[in-house]
Amino acid sequence: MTVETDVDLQVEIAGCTFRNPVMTASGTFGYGREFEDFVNVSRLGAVVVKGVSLLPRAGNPPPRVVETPCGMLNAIGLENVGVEAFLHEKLPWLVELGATVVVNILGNTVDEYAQLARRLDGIEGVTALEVNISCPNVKEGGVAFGTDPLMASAVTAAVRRASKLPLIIKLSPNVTDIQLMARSVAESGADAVSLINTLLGMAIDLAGRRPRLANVVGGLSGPAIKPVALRMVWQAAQAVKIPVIGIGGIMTAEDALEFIVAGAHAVQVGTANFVNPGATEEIVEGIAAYLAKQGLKSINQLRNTLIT
Amino acid sequence: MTVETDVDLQVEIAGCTFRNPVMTASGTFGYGREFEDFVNVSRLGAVVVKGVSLLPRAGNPPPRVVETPCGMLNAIGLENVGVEAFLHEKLPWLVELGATVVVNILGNTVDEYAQLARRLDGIEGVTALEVNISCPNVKEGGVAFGTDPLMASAVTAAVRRASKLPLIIKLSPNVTDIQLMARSVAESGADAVSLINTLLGMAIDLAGRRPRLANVVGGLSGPAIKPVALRMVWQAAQAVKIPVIGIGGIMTAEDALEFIVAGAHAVQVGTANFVNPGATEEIVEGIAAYLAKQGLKSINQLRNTLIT
Amino acid sequence: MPGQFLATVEKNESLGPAICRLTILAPEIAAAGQPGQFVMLRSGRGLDPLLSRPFSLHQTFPHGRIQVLFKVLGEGTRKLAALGAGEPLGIVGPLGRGFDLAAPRAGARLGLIGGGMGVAPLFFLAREIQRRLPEFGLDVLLGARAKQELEQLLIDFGPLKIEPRVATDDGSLGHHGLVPELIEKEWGKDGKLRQVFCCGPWPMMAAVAQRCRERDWSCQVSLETMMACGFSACLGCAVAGSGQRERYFHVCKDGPVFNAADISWE
Amino acid sequence: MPGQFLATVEKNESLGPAICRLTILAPEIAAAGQPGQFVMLRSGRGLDPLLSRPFSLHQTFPHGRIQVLFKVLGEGTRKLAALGAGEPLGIVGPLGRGFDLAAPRAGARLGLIGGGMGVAPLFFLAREIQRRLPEFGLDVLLGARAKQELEQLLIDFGPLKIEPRVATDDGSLGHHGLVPELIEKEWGKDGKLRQVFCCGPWPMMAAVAQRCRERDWSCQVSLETMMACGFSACLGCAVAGSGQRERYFHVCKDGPVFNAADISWE
Ligand SMILES: Cc1cc2nc3c(=O)[nH]c(=O)nc-3n(C[C@H](O)[C@H](O)[C@H](O)COP(=O)(O)OP(=O)(O)OC[C@H]3O[C@@H](n4cnc5c(N)ncnc54)[C@H](O)[C@@H]3O)c2cc1C
Ligand SMILES: Cc1cc2nc3c(=O)[nH]c(=O)nc-3n(C[C@H](O)[C@H](O)[C@H](O)COP(=O)(O)OP(=O)(O)OC[C@H]3O[C@@H](n4cnc5c(N)ncnc54)[C@H](O)[C@@H]3O)c2cc1C
Ligand SMILES: Cc1cc2nc3c(=O)[nH]c(=O)nc-3n(C[C@H](O)[C@H](O)[C@H](O)COP(=O)(O)O)c2cc1C
Ligand SMILES: Cc1cc2nc3c(=O)[nH]c(=O)nc-3n(C[C@H](O)[C@H](O)[C@H](O)COP(=O)(O)O)c2cc1C
Ligand code: FES
Ligand code: FES
Repeated sequence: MTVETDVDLQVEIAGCTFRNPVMTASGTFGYGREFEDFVNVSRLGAVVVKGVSLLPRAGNPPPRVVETPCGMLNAIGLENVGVEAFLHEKLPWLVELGATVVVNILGNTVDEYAQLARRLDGIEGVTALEVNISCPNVKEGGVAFGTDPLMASAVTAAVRRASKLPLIIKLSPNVTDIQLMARSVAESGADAVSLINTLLGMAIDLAGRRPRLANVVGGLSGPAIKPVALRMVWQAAQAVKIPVIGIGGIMTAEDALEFIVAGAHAVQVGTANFVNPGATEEIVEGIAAYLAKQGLKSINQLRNTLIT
Repeated sequence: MTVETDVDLQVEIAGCTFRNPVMTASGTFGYGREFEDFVNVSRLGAVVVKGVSLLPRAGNPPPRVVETPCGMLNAIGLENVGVEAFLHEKLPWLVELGATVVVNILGNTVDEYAQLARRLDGIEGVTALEVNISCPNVKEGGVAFGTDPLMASAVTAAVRRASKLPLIIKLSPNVTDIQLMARSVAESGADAVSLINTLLGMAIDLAGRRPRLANVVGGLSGPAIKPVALRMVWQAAQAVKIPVIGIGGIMTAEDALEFIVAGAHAVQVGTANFVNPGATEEIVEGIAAYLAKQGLKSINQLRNTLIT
Repeated sequence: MPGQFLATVEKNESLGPAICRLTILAPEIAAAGQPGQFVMLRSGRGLDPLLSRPFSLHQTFPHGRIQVLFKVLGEGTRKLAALGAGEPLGIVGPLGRGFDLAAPRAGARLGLIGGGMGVAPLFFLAREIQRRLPEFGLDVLLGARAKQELEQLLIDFGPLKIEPRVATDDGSLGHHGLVPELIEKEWGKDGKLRQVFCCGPWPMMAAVAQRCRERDWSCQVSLETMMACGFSACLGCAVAGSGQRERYFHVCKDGPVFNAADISWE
Repeated sequence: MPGQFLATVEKNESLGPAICRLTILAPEIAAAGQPGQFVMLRSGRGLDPLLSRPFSLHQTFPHGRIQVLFKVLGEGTRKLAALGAGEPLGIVGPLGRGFDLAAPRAGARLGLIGGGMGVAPLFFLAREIQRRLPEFGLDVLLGARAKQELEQLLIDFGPLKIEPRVATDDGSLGHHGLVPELIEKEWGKDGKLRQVFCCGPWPMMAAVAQRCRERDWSCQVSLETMMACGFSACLGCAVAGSGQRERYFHVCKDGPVFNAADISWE
């Protein structure tokens, strides 16, 4: 498999040039090395790493995952090694292999986000920040930052002040008005938005009359959510001028191309990595092949071409 | 197939007694007669009919449906015969066959809902009203009533004043806070809530670069949405004291029982009717068999028994 | 009176490129089915794909057998193509309104026109016409991409003593071109009144409908739309009627066979 | 070094009630696989079920074959059970850390204990112990619900000259009761030091771990959890470690084989 070199897959997002529009979705690709045997990370648009927090986190008790029709629920609980271990133990490998690295960050207060952004600012090998705002705001009774336009703005503005890095805000789909959320963070300094994070869901073990996840509720991902993701990406792309990165249920190059037609600059591939560890690279190949077949010179000719 | 008679399947909702907790979901069972050859409608908890409006509606242009992973999108556009034709041409057959009939109503202004409620008040054979508030409010720029707690309250209160019929408000899942919505309509006079209506989604035909639905966006239903539905039903059941009717992706008796364990008084079966026209009656049988096997005397012993 | 069944596959034959012929043991459907009616089929367990798929009755047989002829397009037909003899499959039918064989105009010749998989219901229709309307002359025009797609069907027509005229996109058999062109080529000169029964892709049926309108021939067409249910529960299978705007038919109930004049062909 | 493959089914045998033995042509896994390691398998097309399923290596063979032995429980295993010879299936492996055969304590007898489908990896383990640690004595205890579940395995053990002691829930073979009880019954009196390798349902492994702790025997257990990926990408397969609270292992990477003492058995 070789990427067709006569088509231009490069995309510009937040002032950065990405090799191609295919990124990994945070939390589904570890810190990259987990896919050492499956994927050449330097061939991807970017590796978006598992969300990192200021301090290491142990995550939730098990069970943490359960399968659902054409999807899965997870309640990993944001287990991660913490920003320091990430910088010292995980980042160097990615840099050495030539990966473009986007660091996904998470916090429970506005200040935690700001501290993380400051710590990552200016670090060589970090291309951009992606801010996961689907975390509970402990100062506001645990309501997720990403479900309130004011809280989402506050996080965005704080991270913006703390770092010169290109800033992608990752939106939660568990909201009434995704366009309002996208506009709020765009106005507060986001360079791009990525969406969707997981839909809040639940599964029950009837025999035991217990939730199937120890955390009771979890995040729904996979093909099941693709129609919701596509709708929200399309809506967001109409609402803001900054680039939109599409996420949700992407399994194939066709899926990815649909998001691009709907207005996305790039896409992220999540759950598909579990089912087919080579998915991301196959999707890069598939997109290149599609463009070549359609006689298109650049991926940018396809973006936002939906006829409505 | 015979319903086990030694278990009690009856449920009380809004002062009415329903034979069993299995209802049809509006818009997936026509006006009942469409299932004449498949289901004995008098054996169901209730037949919730296709949503009726004051005047007949032609619905949206095609394509109106498209399949998605473990689900489907529809944009029927609320095609229906109108309330008068419903009363004269559709209701008598249902009454004659001994069905318990719940009439689902829809409007584009608060006043349309109130007029419908008034028209249906006191009609023999109409057991309850279900109010679909996922319709655009034409006086508020087309925002769905069901996505704003104040608009949802206004519809509820108006219908409450217009009719003495038991009142089920059908909630939209396309909201940030389903508990807020459930509380709002409960405080405005709802006797029960049913949820979820469809999730807003979209599908794209890549080859044609067009939406697969003429209406661009549509409602996602089927097993794909079950985890979201189960989560919202559980949350709603914790938020309000009035009964909750669970809807979303129910294909089997097990699915239905999970909703009841999560706190639902009853369930509605939607998309499953298309895949298996005998689904509703099979689910009644399956629930009875399950209770018998578990040595439970009544379905009420199972409700809200989730151990969290 | 559609019944709901779990039926059994009796035989599954591969005919040419991605074309399958499925023989199903379904006595009630075999007894009641009419040409132009359809069944909803669903293979096996698992929730993906979720919905059943509509297929015309290709043939009914004595002893409770029916046949469908289909092209493998996506996951639904792929799963059907993988079914082996003896396996169960979900089936609902017979559904819809088939071709109307009541009282053709006296003296008319009956013309069957099929393109692509639209050829599927025509064999059953031809057989029924010969049985019920033996006094009417019958001609058949078939179109396909290439020869292989038609070979089996042409063999099937043999015992009926019908020799269809054929058009192929690649010229590998018969007329090199589109099947509506055969109307001029084959029927253009005899000046006879015809009554046409047509099934195929939308543009082909539109072209046939147009030619029939010009000649004042009656024309019945069998339409395809996306269907979630097949028995008028979902209202998904709308198609715009001619005349008034905002008037929709439902293909599964009002059709799939319509008078071409009732349909908006834009 | 797990590789990602599309492999081919060579043989699919049904052994007893809903138990299948799948022989797969997967040379790299056959060459590298160790007892206690596992593979992720996924059958066919379609998106439901979505995720691959983990299965222990039951055996590896020369010429690039591996075997898995599994019970049909839900849709995933049902689809695997339906695979025919020659069909492709998705496979990732070998994965995880298998049984640790480095340096057993001198003079210890090695004891293998399997219950339910936990018997699957033990044949491969026994074979490797005989090959790599021929100087150690080896005993095997197996538990099952009923006789039929064990028959094939007992035949397989024949050539290794091992005669497993057996317990069945219904008493249809061997001891009428649970397999941990065989520890007292079979090994209770000889006073020998043992090193135990155990695989089975959680309560059974907990009971075995407890007995080993009491006797100061080392005990390795092979754990099962829900797994979305199998190669440490999802972090879904957490299991609580003993000692400190809030310390989780990941079964797919740190295991599936653990020292029983490292696991929190509550
Ligand atoms: C009344 C009727 C009779 C038909 N008779 C035949 C027949 O005899 N032989 C035959 O080969 N085909 C027939 N079709 C078409 C057949 O239903 C589709 O080819 C089939 O549904 C494709 O399913 P799939 O899962 O393989 O493809 P998918 O992957 O689902 O889709 C492939 C394409 O098929 C079409 N399609 C998918 N689902 C449906 C649906 N439920 N209804 C209509 N179109 C759909 C869509 O345009 C889609 O782009 C008939 C359709 C109708 C409505
Ligand atoms: C390391 C490891 C090795 C295994 N080796 C074997 C083996 O050699 N033979 C064998 O028969 N079984 C083995 N299992 C268990 C096997 O993975 C499950 O039986 C199988 O996944 C069930 O899939 P299903 O779709 O048929 O059932 P489902 O309908 O998905 O579920 C049935 C039950 O199986 C369990 N299960 C489902 N999916 C998984 C999963 N991904 N991981 C763990 N448990 C799951 C759940 O408890 C569930 O209640 C092993 C599991 C692990 C983790
Ligand atoms: C197991 C798992 C862990 C995840 N962890 C994170 C995370 O740490 N940070 C984050 O922003 N999103 C996280 N996500 C969300 C994904 O990045 C993605 O937004 C979502 O899964 C939808 O995409 P998909 O359908 O392609 O999986 C996680 C998803 C899964 C399935
Ligand atoms: C084709 C179709 C038409 C529907 N029409 C209506 C309607 O008229 N009124 C309404 O309140 N809900 C309508 N619904 C929503 C269903 O009643 C139900 O809430 C939803 O489909 C989720 O349940 P399910 O996953 O079991 O289908 C419709 C759903 C479908 C699929
Ligand atoms: S297919 Fe459902 S109404 Fe016609
Ligand atoms: S199964 Fe995914 S990390 Fe272990």
